[in-house]
Amino acid sequence: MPDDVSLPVVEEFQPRIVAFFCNWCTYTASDLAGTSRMTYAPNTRVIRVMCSGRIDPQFILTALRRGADGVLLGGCRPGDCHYREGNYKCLRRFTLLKKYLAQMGIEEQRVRLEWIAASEADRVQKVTNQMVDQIKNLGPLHLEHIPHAEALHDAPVAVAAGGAP
Amino acid sequence: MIMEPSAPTEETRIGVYICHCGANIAAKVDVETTRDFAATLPGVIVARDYKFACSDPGQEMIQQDIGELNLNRVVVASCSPLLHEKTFRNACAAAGLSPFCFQMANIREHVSWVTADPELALEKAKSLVAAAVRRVARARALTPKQVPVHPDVLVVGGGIAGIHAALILANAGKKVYLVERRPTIGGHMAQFDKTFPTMDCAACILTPKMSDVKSHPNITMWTYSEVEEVAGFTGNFKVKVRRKARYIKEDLCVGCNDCVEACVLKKEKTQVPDEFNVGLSKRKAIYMPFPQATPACVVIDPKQCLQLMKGKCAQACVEACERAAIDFDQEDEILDVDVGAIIIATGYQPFNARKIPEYGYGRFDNVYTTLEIERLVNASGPTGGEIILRDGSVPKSVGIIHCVGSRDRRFNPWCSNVCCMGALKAAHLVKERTGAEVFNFYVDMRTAFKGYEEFYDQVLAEGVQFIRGRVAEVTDWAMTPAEQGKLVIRVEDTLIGVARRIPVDMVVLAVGLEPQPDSGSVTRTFNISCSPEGFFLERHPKLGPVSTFTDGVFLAGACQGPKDIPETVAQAGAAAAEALCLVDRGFVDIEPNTAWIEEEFCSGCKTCIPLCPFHAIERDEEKGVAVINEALCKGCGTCVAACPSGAARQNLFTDEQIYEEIEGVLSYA
Amino acid sequence: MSDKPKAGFYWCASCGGCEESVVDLAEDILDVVAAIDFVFFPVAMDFKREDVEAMEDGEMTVCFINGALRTSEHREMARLLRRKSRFLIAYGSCSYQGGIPGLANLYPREEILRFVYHDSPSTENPEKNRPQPHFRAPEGDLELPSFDADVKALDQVVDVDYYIPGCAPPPSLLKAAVEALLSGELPPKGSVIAPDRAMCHTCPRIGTKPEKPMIKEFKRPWQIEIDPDKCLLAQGLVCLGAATRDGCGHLCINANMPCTGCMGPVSRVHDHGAAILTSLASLIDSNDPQEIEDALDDIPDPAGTFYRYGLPHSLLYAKCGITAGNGDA
Amino acid sequence: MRYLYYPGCSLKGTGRAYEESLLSVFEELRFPVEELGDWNCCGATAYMSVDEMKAFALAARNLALAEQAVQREPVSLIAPCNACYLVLAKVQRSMAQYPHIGRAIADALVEAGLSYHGDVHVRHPLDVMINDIGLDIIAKHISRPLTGLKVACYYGCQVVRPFATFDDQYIPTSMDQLMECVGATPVDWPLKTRCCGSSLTGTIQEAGLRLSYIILKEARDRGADAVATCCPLCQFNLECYQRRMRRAFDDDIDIPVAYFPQFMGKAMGLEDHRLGLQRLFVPLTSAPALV
Repeated sequence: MPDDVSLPVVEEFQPRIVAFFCNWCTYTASDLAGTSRMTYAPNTRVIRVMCSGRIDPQFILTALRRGADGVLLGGCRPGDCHYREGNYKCLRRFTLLKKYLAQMGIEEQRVRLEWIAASEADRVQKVTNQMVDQIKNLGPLHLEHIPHAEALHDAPVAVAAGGAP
Repeated sequence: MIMEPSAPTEETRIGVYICHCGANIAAKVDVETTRDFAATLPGVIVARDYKFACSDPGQEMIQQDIGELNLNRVVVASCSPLLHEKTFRNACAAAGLSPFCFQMANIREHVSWVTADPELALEKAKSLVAAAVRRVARARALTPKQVPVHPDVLVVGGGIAGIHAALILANAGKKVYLVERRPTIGGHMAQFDKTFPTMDCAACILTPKMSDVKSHPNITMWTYSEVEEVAGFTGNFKVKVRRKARYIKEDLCVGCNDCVEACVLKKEKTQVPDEFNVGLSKRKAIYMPFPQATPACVVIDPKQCLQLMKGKCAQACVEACERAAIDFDQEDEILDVDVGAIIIATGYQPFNARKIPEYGYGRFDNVYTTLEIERLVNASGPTGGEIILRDGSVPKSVGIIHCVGSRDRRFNPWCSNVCCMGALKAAHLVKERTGAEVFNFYVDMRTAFKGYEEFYDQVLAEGVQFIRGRVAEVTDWAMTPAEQGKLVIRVEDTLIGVARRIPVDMVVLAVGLEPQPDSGSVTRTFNISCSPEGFFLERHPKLGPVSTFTDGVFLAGACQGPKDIPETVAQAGAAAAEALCLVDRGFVDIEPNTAWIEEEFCSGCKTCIPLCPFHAIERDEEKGVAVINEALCKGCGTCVAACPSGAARQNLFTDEQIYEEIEGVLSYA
Repeated sequence: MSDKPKAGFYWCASCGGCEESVVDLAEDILDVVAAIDFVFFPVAMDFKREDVEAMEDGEMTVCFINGALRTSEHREMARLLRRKSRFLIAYGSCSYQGGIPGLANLYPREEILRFVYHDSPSTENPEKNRPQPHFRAPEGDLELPSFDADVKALDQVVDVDYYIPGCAPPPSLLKAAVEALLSGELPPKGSVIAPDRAMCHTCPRIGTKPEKPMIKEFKRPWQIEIDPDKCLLAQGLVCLGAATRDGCGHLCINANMPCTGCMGPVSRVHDHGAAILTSLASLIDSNDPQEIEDALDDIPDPAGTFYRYGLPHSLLYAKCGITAGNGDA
Repeated sequence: MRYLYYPGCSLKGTGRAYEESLLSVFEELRFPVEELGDWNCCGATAYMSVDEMKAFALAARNLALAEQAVQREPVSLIAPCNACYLVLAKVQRSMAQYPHIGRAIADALVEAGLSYHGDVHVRHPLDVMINDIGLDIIAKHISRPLTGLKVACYYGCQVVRPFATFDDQYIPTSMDQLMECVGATPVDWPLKTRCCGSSLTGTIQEAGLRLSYIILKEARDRGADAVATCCPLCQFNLECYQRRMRRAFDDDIDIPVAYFPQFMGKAMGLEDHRLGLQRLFVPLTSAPALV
């Protein structure tokens, strides 16, 4: 074997995280993180909703299906919701969704709900970095591929039932 | 099924503008590449980058394109929508494009300012732009809801901030409700004797304003009252105010104080510390907070009054009152008022020096706070204006300690802004009144602003000594006979680099400013935010210093952060102006992000009805479907997220728009 | 051979209930038979695959396929029938969304086979034999269909024209479909042949659903004496009527049983289970994290409860990693 | 809750009287404490300044032993010596607060076939007396109250700094409460937690001596008949150098300095030898009230 074999350069896995932040607290907090020039991991993509109560579980599942490695939900602290109780409704849905995701073999670190008040820029930084680290450790999310009619036309016949050695 | 990226319809013509924001964005994000990338996105007719998109030429550029290239959608990738969305929406509107066919991508706060690696910053910026482009393609023209604004204004807090704001508004012809928790307006300023740097007497400049408030036809002053509840929204707040029972018919009392004289609690041990004199004197159960109290109306302390506590008392006060103003049966009353704007001016509380035991406050008789000194110096104060020790003797040496509770990680990290000048004022007054030797122990002297440094020079010239170093402790442990019976200040003099022991007769602690203890519940009542330490959060540290994140609610004075009087008054003026321009305009545009029901899809399952925090949803029993009352809807979208039929929809945040955004941030490349 | 339109009716991973539903047409079935010729109907008539292969492409006007797809045979037949018929209709929950068999997407194939052929209590298989796709017997080679790594809905294998939901589909919908085909008044391709509203809308009990249907705790049908007139959700039962397509004729409700969602979601919903999940969870009558957890303890199996009839058609499709190590697509 | 007792080296040497009196008092109070088996030196503050991690590991071994000794049921490890108390408490905290330290020490312990899960509660006897036994119980055992005895309670620096776990950092009162409880009169003075000079007395003596003197002088000037301590090194510094102080500062300083349990034991009527009183250089009895 020659000595000059150079190993292929492996690019570090950069998780893709979709974040749904409520307009009044968490989105404001992440703006504040900006004005305070707090550097943090560049992996989140924030989608602004007026209230964490607007976050439909279908958004989360869609994000995961469309390639997100994680989803971060951010809302006002309990009792501080701009719309009184939207964050609690988010909590109710999230609590049930977590159970389902666990059943589907999706690690809990991938989908998180955090209460971050408008002033808590440092929490935006902390939570984001922490989540990115955790997901880097988990690696990319591999959902089972959804077969498409066309794609399947001349698909190879499956390995036989008894075929497993 | 998965929502497939829907190709923008034929007529979608999008213009994308990438802002450099000077170097704020351009220095981190490769704006040219971002622009070229944007140009490749479906539906994009033109993509440009520009130094300052928000500048006039920037806006004109966009408007010109809208006209010439007949764009029907616009995306600006710059700062946070919370900062400039309005700006660009207006620009679009001016060019005849619906302001709601505009979308912003936040590539400054969320990208350039928070990302280290330019490569990754570029990726992030691109994905956000792609998302905005996809989203805007689904945007629809909407007509903003305009609602009338109630012309009256509520001012909460009767300190100098509240007083000043109330007077400005009242002079502008607006009706103002001024609500103060204590029995009199005036706040902390009323407790001061002199005001730095000009040393004019606080009362002389404040009391006229106080009586103006009292007599102003446009001002309804409610002291000894608190805001219980605030409902509604900008322009149309519904406020509940609790007027605590003061057991005095305010309209009858003339403040003659005969009742106070008469009160049976004559023995000092039956009396309680006088709030106004910060406990340096005692008061009776019925009392006048201070001579110039406004309203000049006594109040009865229910926790001290025998009649109110035990139900039996000679009621000498009732005897004494010729106008029969005393009413033991008085009860709290709740008043409802409608206002268009609210100014919060709830002030601060001084740091509790007991939290620093090594400074001996509360342990050693002759350790005072700066506020106590103000009362001692004051002619109407407990000592008739004399600075004397508890034993009545005049101090020969006084040590004034700066930064007590401020710039100290154990307590408050912030600089309280006023204490340096406050301590200088104290030094000057002590020197002037007692001729004592005065030492100031400071960490840094902070005497910015007009006339302050000059005042510092003056105090230096008066022979006050300044020792740089944070005091370690105040002790009564004497090492030498000279120290016997004195308070010894142990400090490292950082300028000569030695630890010193300085014996003095009196120690004055320049205590810092803290948020009011109940600022947390205030934020909930008014639906505003506060920083972790409890100061109320302004909308923007530079561009929105008196606005909050709740439209129609403004901030004035130290409740937003430590301030001295000049700064407080300036900010109160600003808050008044902001409130004025809201109520004067007469109407507000309500963001048309309300929810609505697509009837033919609604099954009338009632899921949404209990979820609405504003009771905006009802069921039309005829059609068997839900109906949303647009006027009540605040656009949180909770019902939309809960609807199992996809029949509830939210303007500006439709499922489609959000799915496009998800699609955009994930599969942009 | 008559010139009546030709029709086929085939089953994949199916329980036979769908065939039953055809019989449920009762006397209407005569009109159907009068109007169309069944040229392929393994359950009822003795046609063979060769007969189908012998047909011209598109010779059959319509073919109804029920059952989910899990084997090579299912996929081959689906493709064959797709070729031979002008309209292909996914008939019943399984072929529409994967159905109950679709819940097998929660387990790796190996685990399923091991249980079925070795570990299940009723199995006696000391040699640990398993069916082989190819088997050389003295009489000659035998071929068996292979067993895929996952369960698919029909439209995940071949292009589907229409869907008829239900487990089993109510005869009324079948009748409607046939009539539409005969009359030529066809809905847009890809339509689900059923009302596009949720079942609550016509539910006989909607009147008894409280104005604010908040839920303190969930119940299982066996836990309570079910009031035959009262809204089932209001009784704490997990009734999916609010999130499930109408058209079933309230068979379960009338039998005093909660809706389990066999008709699938309405057209605006991308993930049936999520729609159920969000509507149910939102109604939990508490803001306290622990209380919410507790209330949800009564739903031990969200996947099985919310995706009972449609896991393969959901956004997540299957449990992560079940096909790992399988060559299957 | 089980109570293990960690003597540390001093209480087996110069501080023997502390051990004798403390154990006797516990016994008198029917408060069972067992000595931790196979304990080792805590490393004191000296080792920590040389190699913190090793010092931590050394001390952590004792925590691990304690946990092991009680099979992880709740346990308090009583460390009467202020230095031991501080070191053990510090290790406890550092392991919990800084994962990397926790891991490093865990690895070190494994080498010794031990493991630690952070279940041990490090306690100072003052804390135990006040919060676990309680003044009312103690009061019941007082047969000869020290009426008229003025005591200056000297806590030393380490018991409340940097961690004020059971008492106020600047004005601790637990020992004062105990002295009051046994009938003595604690004097109010400001040097309760001022440094006694610690090991300086052994290195730069004039410096150490001065610091100790300041404390004794102030105690005397405030009218104290005796000084009560809760730390063997403080006691040693304050008591054993009084002759030199007299010379160095030309002051007839002469004041008994005893361990707080010695005062308690006296008030309980225990025999002097059970309290190690014979070991004091300045006999307690020189205090008038105790004659």
